[in-house]
Amino acid sequence: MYWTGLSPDEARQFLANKDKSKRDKRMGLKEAVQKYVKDGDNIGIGGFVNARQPVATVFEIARQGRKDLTLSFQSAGLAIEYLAGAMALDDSKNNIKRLELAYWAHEAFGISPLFRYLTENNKVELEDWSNYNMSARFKAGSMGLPFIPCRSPLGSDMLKTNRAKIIDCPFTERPIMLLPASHPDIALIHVQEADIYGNCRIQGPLYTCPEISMASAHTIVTCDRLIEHDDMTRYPNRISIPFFSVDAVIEVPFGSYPGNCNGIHYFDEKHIPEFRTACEKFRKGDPVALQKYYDDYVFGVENFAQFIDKIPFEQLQYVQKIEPSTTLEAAFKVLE
Amino acid sequence: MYWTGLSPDEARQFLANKDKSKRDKRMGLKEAVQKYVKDGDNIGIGGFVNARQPVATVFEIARQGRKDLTLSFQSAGLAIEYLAGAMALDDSKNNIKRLELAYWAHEAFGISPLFRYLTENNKVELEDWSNYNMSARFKAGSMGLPFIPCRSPLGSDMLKTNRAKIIDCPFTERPIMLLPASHPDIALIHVQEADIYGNCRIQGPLYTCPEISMASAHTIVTCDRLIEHDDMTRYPNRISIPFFSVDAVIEVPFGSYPGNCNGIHYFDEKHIPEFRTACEKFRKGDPVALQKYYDDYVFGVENFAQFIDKIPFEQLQYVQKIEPSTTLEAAFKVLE
Amino acid sequence: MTKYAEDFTAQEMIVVAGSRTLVDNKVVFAGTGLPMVAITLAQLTHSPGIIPVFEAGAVGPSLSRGLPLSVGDSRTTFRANYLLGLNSAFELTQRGFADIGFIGGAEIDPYGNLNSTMMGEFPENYQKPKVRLPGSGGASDMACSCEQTIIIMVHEPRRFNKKLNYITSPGYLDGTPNARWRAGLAGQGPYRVITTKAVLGFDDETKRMKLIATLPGETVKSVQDATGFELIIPSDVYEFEPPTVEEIRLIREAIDPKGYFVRKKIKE
Amino acid sequence: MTKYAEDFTAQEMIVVAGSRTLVDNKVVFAGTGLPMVAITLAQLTHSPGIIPVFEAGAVGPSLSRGLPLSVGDSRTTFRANYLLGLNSAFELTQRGFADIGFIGGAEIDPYGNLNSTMMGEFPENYQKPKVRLPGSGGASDMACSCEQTIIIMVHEPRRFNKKLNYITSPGYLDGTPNARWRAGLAGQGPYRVITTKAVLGFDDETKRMKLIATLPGETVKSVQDATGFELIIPSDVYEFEPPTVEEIRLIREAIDPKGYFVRKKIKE
Repeated sequence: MYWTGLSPDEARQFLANKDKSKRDKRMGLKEAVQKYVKDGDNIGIGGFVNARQPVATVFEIARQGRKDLTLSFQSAGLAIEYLAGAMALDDSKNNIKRLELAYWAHEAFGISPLFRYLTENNKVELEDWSNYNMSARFKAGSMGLPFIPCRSPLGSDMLKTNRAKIIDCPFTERPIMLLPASHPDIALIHVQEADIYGNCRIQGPLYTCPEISMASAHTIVTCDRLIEHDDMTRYPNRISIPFFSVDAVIEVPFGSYPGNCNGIHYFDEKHIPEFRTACEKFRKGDPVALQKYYDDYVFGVENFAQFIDKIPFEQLQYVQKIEPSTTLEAAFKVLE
Repeated sequence: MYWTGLSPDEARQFLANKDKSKRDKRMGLKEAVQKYVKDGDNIGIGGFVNARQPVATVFEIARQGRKDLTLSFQSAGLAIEYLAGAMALDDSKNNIKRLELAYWAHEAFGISPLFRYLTENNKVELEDWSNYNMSARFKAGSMGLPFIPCRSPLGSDMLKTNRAKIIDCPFTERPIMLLPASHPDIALIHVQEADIYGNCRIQGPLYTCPEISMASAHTIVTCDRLIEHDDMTRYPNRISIPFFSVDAVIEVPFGSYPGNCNGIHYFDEKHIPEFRTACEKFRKGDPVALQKYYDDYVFGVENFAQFIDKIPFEQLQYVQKIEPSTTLEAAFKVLE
Repeated sequence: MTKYAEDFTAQEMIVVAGSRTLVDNKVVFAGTGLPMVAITLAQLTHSPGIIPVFEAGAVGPSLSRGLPLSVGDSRTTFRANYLLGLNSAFELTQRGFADIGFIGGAEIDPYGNLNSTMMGEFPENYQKPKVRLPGSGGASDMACSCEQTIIIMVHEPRRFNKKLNYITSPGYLDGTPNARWRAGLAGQGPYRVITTKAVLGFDDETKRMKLIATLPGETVKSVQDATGFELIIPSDVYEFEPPTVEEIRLIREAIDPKGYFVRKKIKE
Repeated sequence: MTKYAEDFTAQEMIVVAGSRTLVDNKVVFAGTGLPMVAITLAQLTHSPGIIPVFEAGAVGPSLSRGLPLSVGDSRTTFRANYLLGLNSAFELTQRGFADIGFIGGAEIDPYGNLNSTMMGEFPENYQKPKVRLPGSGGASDMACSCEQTIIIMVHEPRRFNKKLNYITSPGYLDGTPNARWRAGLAGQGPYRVITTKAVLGFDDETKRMKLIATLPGETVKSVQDATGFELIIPSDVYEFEPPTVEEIRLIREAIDPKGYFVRKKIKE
């Protein structure tokens, strides 16, 4: 058995030695990525398909450049498409070595052009799992277990290439899968609200964000809003990730744009196809649109706010206006 | 391997055939106990030690009488002490056959006299586990898994008498415990707020209530307040147990009294010792006080409200006044 | 008298057939795309009590805020009756709370096994597939652990194959008796396959795909011709009742007015 | 100059010693009773940044609403930084988030193994014990999976035994090299034993209990006499600094004024 990221015993050892104190963890996103994302890392990607994905953090990684990455996720879309785009344009600066995944596409917005590009040209190593498998692997990691049992997808071809094992249950004598835990080196999570210590309040589906964070050696949290600690702990039952699982907290409004962020904004149904079309052109042999997209929005800006600046105001207003979920109640901002 | 309650395959089959529709599940507590609690059942006990325990439901069971029960819980106090008291007074009417447990006592209020009475006289069959073990066994049940791995308490004598198995982890090659799932026949849960369909909003520690409910074949929920369904679904992230896991919903104010119910009332530090002292006298050979307690409060009343009626108003006011947790926000009552 | 629609697309027909296959008050775990549309149509017509479950975490939401573009988006969460995450959704399914799983696939075999992973030789070309598909997502989990599954497919010969390139979502596996049970699976397996040409089921004994009804404009022959393996054709195959005017109106005006899932051209 | 208290009980001394053993900014998983008092005292004196965890689910609450009478009661939840249930508390401990577990026990052996289950012959009389104790609760999980444990005990010969009636909470097991690792355990094991007479630790090599400091009024001999097995007595045993006036005041006036845990008579 080989482990990607940390082995269960390494992950335990790492955490045992870690400072878990409640301290101000605010820093710039640039600094956070410099400090916590290394070449060769296994990166756990938060969010689900194009919702609440860590887009801003991926933009920063693409700007800084990281190599030999393993990406671990259940279903992802934009965040990894953006990393794949950076790799497609210059794989000496950014490159993904390996994928542990269940799904890479964009649902209503179509399949992923760059996933096809990377795989059909054998540019990444693949390990396929189901959504539940990847979620449960992070969960096993977050629980401090080396593996977790699972009933699906027994009978599928996934088991022929991934690291799951089938045993006879010692209690029922029926076959059952054991999934090895996943302990990424770094978790990238975007949430609606966090406090300066790293406590996160997620609204809407949690996806697998708490498990990914608690399974990983480090976690970078970006949030749409930094809120007062007192406001956070007024509702302890609503805290989704506890502070001691988080290393860096960065307030990045619209940090999962152009995806959906529950209670903040819906998908940008104009911008996503714009990006996806550029990716599709690249797959078909024409890199110009993709290069221009990155020059305009990723490499040509210093930070995510400058990218958001380039989106027409009306378009930003619109995605907020059509957001169907309960709008977050106003919260006090942390004073600088 | 033998199973108490349902085996994993039986539990799956039972649930597959069950009506999961969203329907009004209000009924009387008497009717609910008649319908769902049978002789020979394995009963999953909600709450933790003396907090949010299903006291009202246990009173009703004691009045109706049930035999050959298996009780499954992590740490419990009042609810099972009340059942044990009914058994101590007349074991032809109520009796507990078996305990799968981690702890039975009352923390600051002292040890359990009747647990000592039952065990030291060999009146119940014992299976000891840790708190995490019992919680994880319910969790395995709620997840539809036949077992769940666990790292504790490896090395303890508990493993010599309970049904856990130790295997070498097929990934790390280190020893690990496998805990068999628990699927009680019936879960008894008390919560602060529920709606008529059975959705529950728990404030404060969830203990293992969601897992016990979802692992069990049936669930009886008592709640301090029945609230409007619209009020419940306004905050979907706060729903702790979904309606389709619940069979009966009964509004029983003070349903976990004299224990603590987060946000509603604290412990009654007068009434608990009164009951416990009667139990201790019984253990030492004098059944008079215990018989009187039951005649006054359990057998001598028709329902839980009549028991609460016998507690001085000031005492009830006091336990509400000293409750330290955030008071629940006012919610609309369901119209009759 | 029921008024039937005179003009409808193959995708619309699929949605109508999918909707009519659903039964009221059941818990239906919804895959992305057409299943979401079919569930909404069923709720708006014959089965208001259907309880949708979405893998990203939402259980029993009201789908009144517009058609979700993703099974994890905000439109799946309005007035949900439970809302945690992927683990909770799949755990409750593994436990047995999901009566029906409603999924799609790119390729299917006679035993209802599905491929949504890759085209090309497996395992030889797994790391460099001819065509790489998005991957399992939650479909394989639903196919394994929902009590029954309903599959929605485009009906073309190259998608109905004797042998799949890759088994992503287990159906009846090799069709031998109790194959699913012996594999360790919990759910019963595929109940219906709804395609652009037919409604299909599975033979109780052999677990092979059988024709149940032909969709409007199709015949037993046209269905068999579009299928890359031999179907069981029972004597009681019937013609499926065409979509009603109201069903088509609901799809076009109320459920998917922008045509995100329904009017999309069927992809090659 | 520090003013020392002139009058204090053995239980108060235990609490003070327990408090002083804690280090600031650590995550401390608190068992019921004296550990809760000691943590609060540490927070009010030298270590305001201690992060308490309670097994019923509360992580990092403020303990300003009164001494909890139970590790699951409302007083453990005020302004908590995470609040789910038992599984989550033990999972994060198993993962490695809990630096210290702070537990009690009824009986201890030279290797720091604890019994809180039963007195009598095991396994012969397991189903009819001489004395039945409350059971493990979460103590055995804490002893296994917290990175280190601190044990609080009443110091009496019958509680310090060569061989336990029953091992509930593993310490260093049989004391052989890497016994815990070989058993599959994650945490390092017992760090200190705080008793009514002494502060004890464990020899790095043999894992046997050693005396570190005698509490006020005790001597090496009085501690050894109250111990049912031979202690390792290093040359650097020292006298523990007595409780200060302020520590005793805090315990009596601020933390446990009703004497729920601290002034209780030590039970026979």
